[in-house]
Amino acid sequence: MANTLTSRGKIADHPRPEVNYLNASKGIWSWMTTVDHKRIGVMYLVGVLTAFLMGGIFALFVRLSLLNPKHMLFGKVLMSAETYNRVFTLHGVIMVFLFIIPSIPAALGNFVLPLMLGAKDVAFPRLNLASFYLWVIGAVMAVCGMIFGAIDTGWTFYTPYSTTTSGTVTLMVMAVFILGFSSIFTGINFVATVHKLRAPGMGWFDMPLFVWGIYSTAIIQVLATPVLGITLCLLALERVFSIGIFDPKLGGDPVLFQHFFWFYSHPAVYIMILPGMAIISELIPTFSRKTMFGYRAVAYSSVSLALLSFIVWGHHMFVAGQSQLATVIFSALTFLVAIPSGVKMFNWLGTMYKGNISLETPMLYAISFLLLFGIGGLTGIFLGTLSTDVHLTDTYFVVAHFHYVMMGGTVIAFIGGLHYWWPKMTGRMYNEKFGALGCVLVFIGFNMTFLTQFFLGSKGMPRRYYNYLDQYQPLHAFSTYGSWVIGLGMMITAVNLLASLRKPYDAPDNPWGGTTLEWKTSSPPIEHNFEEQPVLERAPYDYRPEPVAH
Amino acid sequence: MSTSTLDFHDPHAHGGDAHHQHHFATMEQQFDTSKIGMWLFLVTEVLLFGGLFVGFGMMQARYPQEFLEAHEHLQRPLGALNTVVLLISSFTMVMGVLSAQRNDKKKLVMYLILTILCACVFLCVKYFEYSHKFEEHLLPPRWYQAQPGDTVRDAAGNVSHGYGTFFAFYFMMTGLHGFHILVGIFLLAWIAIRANRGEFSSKYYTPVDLVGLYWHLVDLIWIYLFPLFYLIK
Amino acid sequence: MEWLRSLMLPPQGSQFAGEVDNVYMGLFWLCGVLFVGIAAAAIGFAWRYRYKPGRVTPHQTHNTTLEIVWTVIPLLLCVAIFFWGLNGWMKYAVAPGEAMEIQITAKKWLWQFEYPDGTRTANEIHVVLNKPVRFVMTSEDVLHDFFVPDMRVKHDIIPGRYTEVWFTPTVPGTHHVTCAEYCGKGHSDMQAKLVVDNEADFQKFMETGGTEWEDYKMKPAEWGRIQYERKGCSTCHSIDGSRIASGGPSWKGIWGKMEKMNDGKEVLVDADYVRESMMQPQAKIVAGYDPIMPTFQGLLREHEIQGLIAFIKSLGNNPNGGPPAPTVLSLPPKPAGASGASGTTGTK
Amino acid sequence: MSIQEHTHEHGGSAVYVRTLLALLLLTVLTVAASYIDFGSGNVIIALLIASIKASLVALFFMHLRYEKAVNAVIACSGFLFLGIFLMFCFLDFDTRDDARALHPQPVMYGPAKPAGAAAPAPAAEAK
Ligand code: HEA
Ligand code: HEA
Ligand code: HEC
Ligand code: CUA
Ligand SMILES: [Cu+2]
Repeated sequence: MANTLTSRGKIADHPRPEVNYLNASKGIWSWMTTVDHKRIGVMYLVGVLTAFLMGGIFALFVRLSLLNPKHMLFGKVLMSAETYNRVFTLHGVIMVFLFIIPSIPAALGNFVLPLMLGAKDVAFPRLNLASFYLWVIGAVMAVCGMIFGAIDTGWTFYTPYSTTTSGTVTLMVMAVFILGFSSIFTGINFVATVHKLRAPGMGWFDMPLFVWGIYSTAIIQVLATPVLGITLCLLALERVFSIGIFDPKLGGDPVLFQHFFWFYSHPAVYIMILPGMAIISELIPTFSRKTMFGYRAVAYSSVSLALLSFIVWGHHMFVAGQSQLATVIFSALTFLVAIPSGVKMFNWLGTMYKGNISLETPMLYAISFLLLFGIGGLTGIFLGTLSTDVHLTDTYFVVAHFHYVMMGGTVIAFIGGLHYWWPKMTGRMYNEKFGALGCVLVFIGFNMTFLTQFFLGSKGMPRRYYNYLDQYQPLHAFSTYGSWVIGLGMMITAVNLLASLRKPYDAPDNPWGGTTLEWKTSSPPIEHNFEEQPVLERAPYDYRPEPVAH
Repeated sequence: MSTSTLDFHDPHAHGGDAHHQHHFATMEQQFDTSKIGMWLFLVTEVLLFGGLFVGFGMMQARYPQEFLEAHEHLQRPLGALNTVVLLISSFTMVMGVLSAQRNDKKKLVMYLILTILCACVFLCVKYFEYSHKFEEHLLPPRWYQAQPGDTVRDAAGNVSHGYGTFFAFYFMMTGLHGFHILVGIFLLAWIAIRANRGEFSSKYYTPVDLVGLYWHLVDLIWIYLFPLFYLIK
Repeated sequence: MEWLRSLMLPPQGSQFAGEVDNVYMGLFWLCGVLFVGIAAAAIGFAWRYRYKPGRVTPHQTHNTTLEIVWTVIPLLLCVAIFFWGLNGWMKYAVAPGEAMEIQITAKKWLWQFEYPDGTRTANEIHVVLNKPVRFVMTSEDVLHDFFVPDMRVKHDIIPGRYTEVWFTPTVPGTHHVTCAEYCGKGHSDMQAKLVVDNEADFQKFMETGGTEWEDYKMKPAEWGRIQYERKGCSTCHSIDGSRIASGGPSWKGIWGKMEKMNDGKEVLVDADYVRESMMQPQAKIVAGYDPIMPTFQGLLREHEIQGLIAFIKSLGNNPNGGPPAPTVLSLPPKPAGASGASGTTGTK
Repeated sequence: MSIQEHTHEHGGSAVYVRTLLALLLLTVLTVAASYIDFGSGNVIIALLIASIKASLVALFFMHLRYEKAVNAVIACSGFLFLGIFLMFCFLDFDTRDDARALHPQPVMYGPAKPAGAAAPAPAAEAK
């Protein structure tokens, strides 16, 4: 294996223990009943990646259908308008609720967070397992919902369409309700863990920034997700019993639904991005071999993003019929979230400045993130600005914006983090060249797919459109070609990672020279994480050659 | 509820230290952690109910007259009775926790049973209230039957949807609350059985404490539901 | 920079467009500069400080001045952007009192417009150049959204409520209206034409329902073909025999046919039946279709109805001829050219 | 209110009894107040009393008064964010104006009116 490790990290500092968390006990049952956060993390990882694959396939179909305005493929109509509506809805629902919200916290966070804190496990291991099973139940219900008729409401479930359309809306909504509780349990667990299970000597400002990010995320999960739960309950009741809260025919107010929905779903976009930012805050100092610039500022900005995210939801409703005063206030508040995001951006760049930067796969992802999230975030400003949003809302501009932040931000960070912790999780190194190739292809394909969509949108192409005017065809076609490049890149990445699993353990304990506690244990870690309780001696990201008294 | 059921049950263990989980350094840390977890859970409950309160508020602002007239159909004395019952049950609950802290098994079991009894009384009263509503067709908009006193009508004499909306919220909010009471009864019974087996002591009584917190929250929510539905003009 | 603007934004059709475009382009440049800065730094640092074994990095934990700078400057920028956007939006928010008011009723998947004098059209509106126009909108079923890209206006249409939108058209010609809030199967077919006329053309339109008709040179079937598109029949009925998803039967070849209804009866497709289909579409439902066709009662003028009937007949390929379509369109001043049903299809 | 140091025990039966009495008293008060008409004051009084009662329960029965501060912070944050939710929803609701208010005649599709000026007489249709 030609792995050129450019790190200063000590390779294979001590002999690899025979027994690790993967082989400590055997059999499916030992996995299904495990309360080990590492195993739960791995199971979550398998789950969310499957969901990602499913959502990705739906996305490729969306794009394929839009290849030309007649939806022709080899002389046949690929799908009807109804099918198209179902496909993009399922794409959105799966990507948001099954994949991206649990992705980083529940998969990587579960695995890494207790290790980073020097803890033996999360605060409530059984609750952790329960959260995973809720996710599975939610996923199974969602898949059943797809098989028995699917839904065509869009992932936003806007009333009164969602209360009147046919299809398995109630089932889907209940699936999402359950997924919400899965997310709440993860959140409760992480808040309690961070509060009570830090290693001796680890103060709040000695925590790695990943932990800060996940902690902020957990706050949102706890405070916002219950409102999603009650919203979906009301929606289901409305459908089944016509209680008349959202349905204008029964005296309800459809705009109220949007308040309920976005009160959760705007904070939810920070449930998505904060963990992504958290990963980037690990990758950049590690691969720059330089201490994190502005550590405290980044930590505070995570928390302040979490709190600010609760007061801007109305920016999704500028033209939805909320009052004009509310529109103005929400627009003003929206700009506030740009500040902490910018602070992070600049601090990451500050960390790279004068670093000693090696471009291994995770760092390539980190740099992709900086560029793509930069575009995604800055186009968010176009949408937060009142006069431009009126023109841009509900067009492909919005679609492009949120793919840049979700796919270009969170997913890129997630895959970067996956490569970063892969040696720790599996004990194997993947092939560096193919890793880098996958990253570059995804980057190129992504920009092909979604940069074009900004132009489509600002030109006036509405979203969720099956038919479109001929004038948009070239751009749509180009976007579709891009999606194939993404698919190719993702496939290379997936094969590369999976292929590494066939090798014997070959990863050193600390392949990248990281300074946080997870690198202090073996790869893969032993069942109880550490041989002995680690005590924090140095602050994280301290890359000075010799340890200095703390 | 979940935190308590999931993390502390080992029915065969006796005495404090058997409950100590390996990933906590001390029992103290373990206790504090479960407290934090429970409070976080209670916060999610507050927001879950909170959504309904917001919905109620918005609809009340939309249909002030209808809500005013509709609330006259609720029986204020029954609501007040239930408030008193729940307050007393909160008191017996906290006395139960105190008894656990004082190693007084008998009193603990007694207070838990008293609490359950109060909960049952509450549910009985609710049952009578509900059946009255059903008889009078005081139901969500689709099934609501106009009452003689309803003044907000359109030209054709159809009553406003606001009346039904009031009862939609009435049923959803008291229903969700009633569901919590029901869950509470099961939790209390479970705690009472374990207490009877002598599993709790002044060293280890976390489940009692956590179920207590849950129970007080259920009470706390009713404290708001009562004036909102029964009293407000 | 005009080429750049027109690369990204649709043609400007209203007094808002210039304003919105200025903000858009301003943001484009600002964000462009910020992005280029970020990208240059990220890539530049990665290159300039690329890995060298053994190089020791400086221990810079923070720099308070720098951090304050990059917090405060974006904050100021944001405040400026907010007010810039607010400024343009304030005009959009309040319609002037003297605007002409057009009522919009949106429904799945049709636009219906009503002018102050009671004239109604579907899927086509005419407005007057340089005169403000205000739309008061409501929906009969689910949410829709009135979006005119060229005018840079958009607003949701909400059942049970009335929302409004206004603009002053500044460019004559045809503009595109499109539904921008997801409303189901036909969401992307929910299109309309917005024609900006000068005063005289608008008057003619109001009097006759369309300028094409004005010189009475057109054959009824040709006229019917125009109505077919303008009134929105084309969203549901094809004329080439294909079935439009979520729509109605194709009109090709139905004239003179015995059509099977969903109650098992058979009905002859003749002028009466077609007329009934437009006025009371729910009276007889063709077998295999949903009763979703909206009524056009009050939406069609008599000569428009007759044009449509003639057009449907012109599509009939029943060799035995079927019942004849009306041959004479009766209009107040009877012009010479408008007679004789023709078998030719209208010109596109 | 003696706080024993050695165990987790707080409060004590005397405190709890007093709390219960206060709660019952407040219940009587709020019911009584509801029979008197204070105009819009009724709402405020009822919610004020409810909030006092809720605080009593939280502080004494739920031991927040004696607990570590973090639990109180958590508890308060729940109500704080609920407050934010409520506040913005009301902000929207109270300041919305419906275009209908400006245009009191809603348009519905009714029976056909004679169309514009060019309305023709019904044509004779040959069958
Ligand atoms: C990961 C998810 C994520 C993230 C992080 C964001 C981040 C942001 N979003 Fe996005 N957004 C979505 C996911 C996300 N969004 C989704 C899914 C939708 C559509 C939902 C739907 O309708 O289906 C949406 C829609 C959406 C809308 C509604 C559009 C519409 O429908 O009309 C708006 C409007 O304000 C908006 C704004 C913003 C802003 C201001 C940010 C900010 O947080 C961005 C902040 C970052 C930066 C600004 C860049 C870095 C900062 C600097 C370099 C500093 C200097 C900058 C300045 C001085 C400006 N978003
Ligand atoms: C996390 C969120 C997420 C992600 C990642 C994506 C990814 C993609 N999305 Fe999606 N999208 C949404 C969330 C997301 N989307 C949402 C919320 C909507 C709105 C829905 C609505 O309107 O209701 C939407 C809507 C949406 C539309 C608009 C539909 C419309 O309005 O009509 C389009 C159109 O192009 C699109 C395309 C794509 C494409 C091509 C990708 C590609 O990037 C996908 C690439 C992925 C793959 C090809 C899968 C490959 C995976 C593997 C091979 C396994 C990987 C395994 C390992 C790495 C080990 N999406
Ligand atoms: C929203 C969709 C929709 C629109 C718009 C629409 N129709 Fe229809 N139409 C239908 C459907 C569905 C049917 C079949 C069911 C029925 O008979 O009502 C139908 C049936 C008909 C028929 C009977 C066809 C037959 O095969 O017997 C005629 C004639 C007709 N429409 C005329 C029109 C005209 C003229 C217009 C425009 C002015 C129009 N329709 C617009 C949906 C539509
Ligand atoms: Cu109407 Cu979309
Ligand atoms: Cu948002």
